[in-house]
Amino acid sequence: MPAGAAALEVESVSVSYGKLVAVESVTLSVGVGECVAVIGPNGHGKSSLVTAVAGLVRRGGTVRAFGETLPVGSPRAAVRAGLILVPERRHLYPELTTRDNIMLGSYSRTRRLRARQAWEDVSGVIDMFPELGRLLDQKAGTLSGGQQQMAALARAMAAAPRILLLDEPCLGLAEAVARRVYDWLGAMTETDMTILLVEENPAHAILVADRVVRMYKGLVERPEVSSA
Amino acid sequence: MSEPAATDRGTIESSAATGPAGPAAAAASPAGSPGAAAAHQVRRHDPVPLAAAVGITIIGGLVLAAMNGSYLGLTVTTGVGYAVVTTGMVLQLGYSRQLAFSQSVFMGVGAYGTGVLETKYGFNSAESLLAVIALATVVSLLIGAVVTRAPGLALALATLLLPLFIYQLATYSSWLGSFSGIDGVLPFWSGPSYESTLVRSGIISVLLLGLAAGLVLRVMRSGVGLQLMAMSEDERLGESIGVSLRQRRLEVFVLGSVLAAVGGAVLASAQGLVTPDVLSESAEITLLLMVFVPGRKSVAGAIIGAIVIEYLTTSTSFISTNLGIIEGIILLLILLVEPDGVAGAVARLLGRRTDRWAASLRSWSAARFRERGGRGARGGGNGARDAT
Amino acid sequence: MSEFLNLLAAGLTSGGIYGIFGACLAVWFRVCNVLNLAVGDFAMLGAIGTARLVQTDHLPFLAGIVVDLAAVGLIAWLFDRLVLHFAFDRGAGAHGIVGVFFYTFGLSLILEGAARAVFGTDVYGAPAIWSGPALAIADFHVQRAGVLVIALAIVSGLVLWAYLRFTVSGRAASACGESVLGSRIVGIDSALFRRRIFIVTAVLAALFGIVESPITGFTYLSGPTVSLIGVVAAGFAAFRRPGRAVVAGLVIGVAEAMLGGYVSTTYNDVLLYAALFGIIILRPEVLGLGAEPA
Amino acid sequence: METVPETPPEATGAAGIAGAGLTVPATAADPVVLACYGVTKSYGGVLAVDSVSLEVPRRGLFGLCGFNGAGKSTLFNLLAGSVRADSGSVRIDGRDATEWSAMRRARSGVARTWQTVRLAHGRTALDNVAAACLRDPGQWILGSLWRPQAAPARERAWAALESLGIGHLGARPVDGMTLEAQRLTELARALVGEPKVLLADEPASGLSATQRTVLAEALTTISADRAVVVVEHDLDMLTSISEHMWAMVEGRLAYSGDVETFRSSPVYAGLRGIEQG
Repeated sequence: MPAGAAALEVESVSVSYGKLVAVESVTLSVGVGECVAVIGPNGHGKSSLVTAVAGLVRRGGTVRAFGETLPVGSPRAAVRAGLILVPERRHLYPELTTRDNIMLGSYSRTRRLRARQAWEDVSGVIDMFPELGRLLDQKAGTLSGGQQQMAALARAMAAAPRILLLDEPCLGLAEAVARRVYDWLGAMTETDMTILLVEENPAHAILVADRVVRMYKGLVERPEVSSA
Repeated sequence: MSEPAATDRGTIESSAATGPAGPAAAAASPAGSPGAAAAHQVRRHDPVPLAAAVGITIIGGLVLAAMNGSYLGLTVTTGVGYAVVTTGMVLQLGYSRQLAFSQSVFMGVGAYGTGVLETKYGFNSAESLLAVIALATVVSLLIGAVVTRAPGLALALATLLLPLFIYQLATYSSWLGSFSGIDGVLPFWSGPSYESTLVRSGIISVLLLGLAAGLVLRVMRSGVGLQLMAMSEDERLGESIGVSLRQRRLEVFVLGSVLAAVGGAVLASAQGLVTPDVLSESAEITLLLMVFVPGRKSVAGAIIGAIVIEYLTTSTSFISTNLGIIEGIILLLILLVEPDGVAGAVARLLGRRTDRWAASLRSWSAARFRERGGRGARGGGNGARDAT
Repeated sequence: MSEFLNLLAAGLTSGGIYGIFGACLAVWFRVCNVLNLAVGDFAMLGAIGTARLVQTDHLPFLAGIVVDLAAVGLIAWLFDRLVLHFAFDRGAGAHGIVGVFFYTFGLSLILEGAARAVFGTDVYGAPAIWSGPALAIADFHVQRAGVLVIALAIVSGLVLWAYLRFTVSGRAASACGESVLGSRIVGIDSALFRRRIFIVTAVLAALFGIVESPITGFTYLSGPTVSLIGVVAAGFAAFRRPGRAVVAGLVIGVAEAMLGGYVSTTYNDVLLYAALFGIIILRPEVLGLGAEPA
Repeated sequence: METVPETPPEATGAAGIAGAGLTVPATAADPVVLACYGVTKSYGGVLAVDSVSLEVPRRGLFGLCGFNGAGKSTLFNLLAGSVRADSGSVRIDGRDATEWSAMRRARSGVARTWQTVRLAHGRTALDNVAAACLRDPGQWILGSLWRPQAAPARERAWAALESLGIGHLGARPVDGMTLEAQRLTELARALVGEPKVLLADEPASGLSATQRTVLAEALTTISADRAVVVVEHDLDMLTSISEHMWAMVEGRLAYSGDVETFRSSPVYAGLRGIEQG
């Protein structure tokens, strides 16, 4: 689908850990409602790129969401701009219930409310992930990998994002579960949700991405248009 | 975790692609240093522990002889007493990460044990030392059998409570001389004059320290040390590779406690008296600083740290009055700047040099790889069988 | 009967003390998995500081309290900025079980040293907030300060419990302790929670020191003992449940008083430590000590 | 495909738990080395593993697949002993190992790897592997004074690393290594003790396609003289290397048999999500 105005603009962003340069002045832009997949082998800076875009690691360069420049090292600003990361390995709160995990996705909106009100505010996202319905009062730590991934996505949706950053959403998921995640992603791409997807497996990425870029040794290789 | 990949990707992928061609990759790769690995295996006898033991005894003995019974000599001997304790703590807290706060308690067992046995039952210093070691072993086995069942944080808290009531018991009990403690503890080895006694006892103390250091180093560098390394990182991992957590935890606890008791005995005989102070929280605090400031994994650091800190706390009145603030600030600085302590910083500086040394071994070892690496690829275990 | 009632009163008073410090430790541990071993020293600063301001500097009592609490809050803020910030936001320094104990432990050393240098070594007691003779109901006597102690303990325990139980912010605070990254990606500022709650508990502890000091009196060395009492109470409450910590504290206090009254006065707190020791060893999972904090 | 009784062959009269599992026919030539009979484990009311019975012959490569939460990892934990079963029995070499600790099971030849990398940071790959191959793992700590086993252990460790083609990384701290190198190091650590059975939990997760093929080769060679049970979501890889497949669905063993039949089984279709499209 043709990209309208750029929703997410990444300009010469670079990340380095000590001497090691993980991301080397990467520039790419994602149009509103577009889904761009970043592929490439592990350890070539894909994850560093998205975590930097989400403001979790210190970075060089600028990141703009809907034209608004995001300050470096402030995940809160990114969240307020509607930019939500679903990190690799999920990072749920194992000792809290699934309900609380999902509910806290809406923190930036509901921080002042009482827990019950906040839940009523976001409970709608459950419709997207019916299998979570019966697990709401279970501790997130006791969920299986697939269920946790669903919970992580639900938490992200509870934040009412306008830009989704997905880091390896299918890592360690059974194929059919992965397929469900991708069906869901596909549905997302039909909406005006802007998606930046990090995926190690090109075959998966092709399914949903409008555009695929490849990162190698911290650099983005020239974008090639995918068959999708 | 995946980021550092960039550094040695070339190496690993070359080797992975060409499976068994480890040697080629090894010889080719600038970073991979099989030399060091091979060197490890060639050296079947590890000289370091013995060397350390002998070195400490000789140097320490000479230093004390040079001080010839001065007040400084007494301070150093006291420091040596603490050093024996901290050496044990390096194994227990530093290397095995068994965060137990019970050393001051066992220091007390050693000190009070010596005092009671010598003043009330007429033991001589040698007998009382052996008796104290036996006593500490039994007590630490009893306590350890209970506390080492608890996971990390629980163990720390349980042992955090120990000093409290032991201190109370000691101060309440008139048999242990309540607050004034026990006077008239014998020196290890008395001589004609006060000075000579101090020097001779000092030499015995240094000998004990040497033994302690040698023992700890030997254990840390042994196969058991490797097991301790694995379980201190991750206990689930430890048991999955056949480490008996219960056994190792208890052993480490007992070893640390017994060394603490020996240290206590050294203190008692150096000062000639025992006071409840050895049991107080502040004693435990000082011990922890003696270990954490120089670097909690370094035996040498712990020894030097113990002696230096003991010297500082006793020598200058400024430090001894403002001890709290100074200790606190140093502790925080160490924790923030260099968690591995001074030794960690030094090691990092020396690290580069050892790399160069390893590189010089590479070519030689690469040859060694070729003559035996070839069969490696056939079947996981076979290679291992050939190796032995 | 009267003896029993008076023991009960004394027990509830000391129990309130245990409980509140336990609650302070517990709520902060829940947020950042660090034990605040300096909590007792904040109480000490509260008591001694106020006493000095009122008695030697002749400030009005209320002003003295305000100034003192402000100072304590400032110290807490400084410590967070200068130490915790680097350790937990910049990822510098020691972590794991070492971090659990030693940062606040260092702070405690510094505060004691400073207190000794500034206030000397004598015993202080802040003036009583609610002065007057002990309240007597029939032959049941309880000091007014004691009543304040118990009331303050129960109230603050309830407030902390409700905060964690019912508010989004409270859940967010718990989330920080569960997963720092996980909380940051939804816009929860874990550092802010850590700092706020550290300061709040520090001030609360100081206030409690002021209220309590007329009963016991404080020296510059009172801190560690108080902190350990807090650790004990928090220990009975899995280190994460402030409400439970207060309840546990009250129970311990009463049990201790009864032991002291009917069994032996010398070893009653030995018995208390022994009780926690037993629980820690026999049922660590009950205390949520199954695994080390991340 | 024959059913295995819920109770060990010789344990007669024990009440069989409902729902028989399925397994490989163990011949006299290949006696069973590791087996579980009707093991059940539930977490907070959720039945993670539901009376599963299976027998692992002495050599060969066996695939275990299933949805997330089907109970594969829990089953591994039950077999390796890091989790106790609520009911059922585990047997190692025909001996009843139900009550054995993870340590004892490891020492009697059950090795495992985890989904996530578990290595001692700051230490070399060599030391990480060597820790797992002391000739006398239960040595008394002071025994190491006159018999420190480090040197021979490092010899074996180094050979094991060699055999997986990463001997040249032996002297390297594990922290700086690629995920692949770390996984291979863990594999070496699991193998260096000459285990009878290797339980590999998603050994290829996070690896690229080429790296997976390398790992697959390694696993195949390993399974030449021992039993290897692999949990893996990459069904193509798994079916290509395994000679026998187990599939778990909602805590139960839903399929057990050879690979061809598996490819045509409904379970396979379900895992592939074919019915979804």
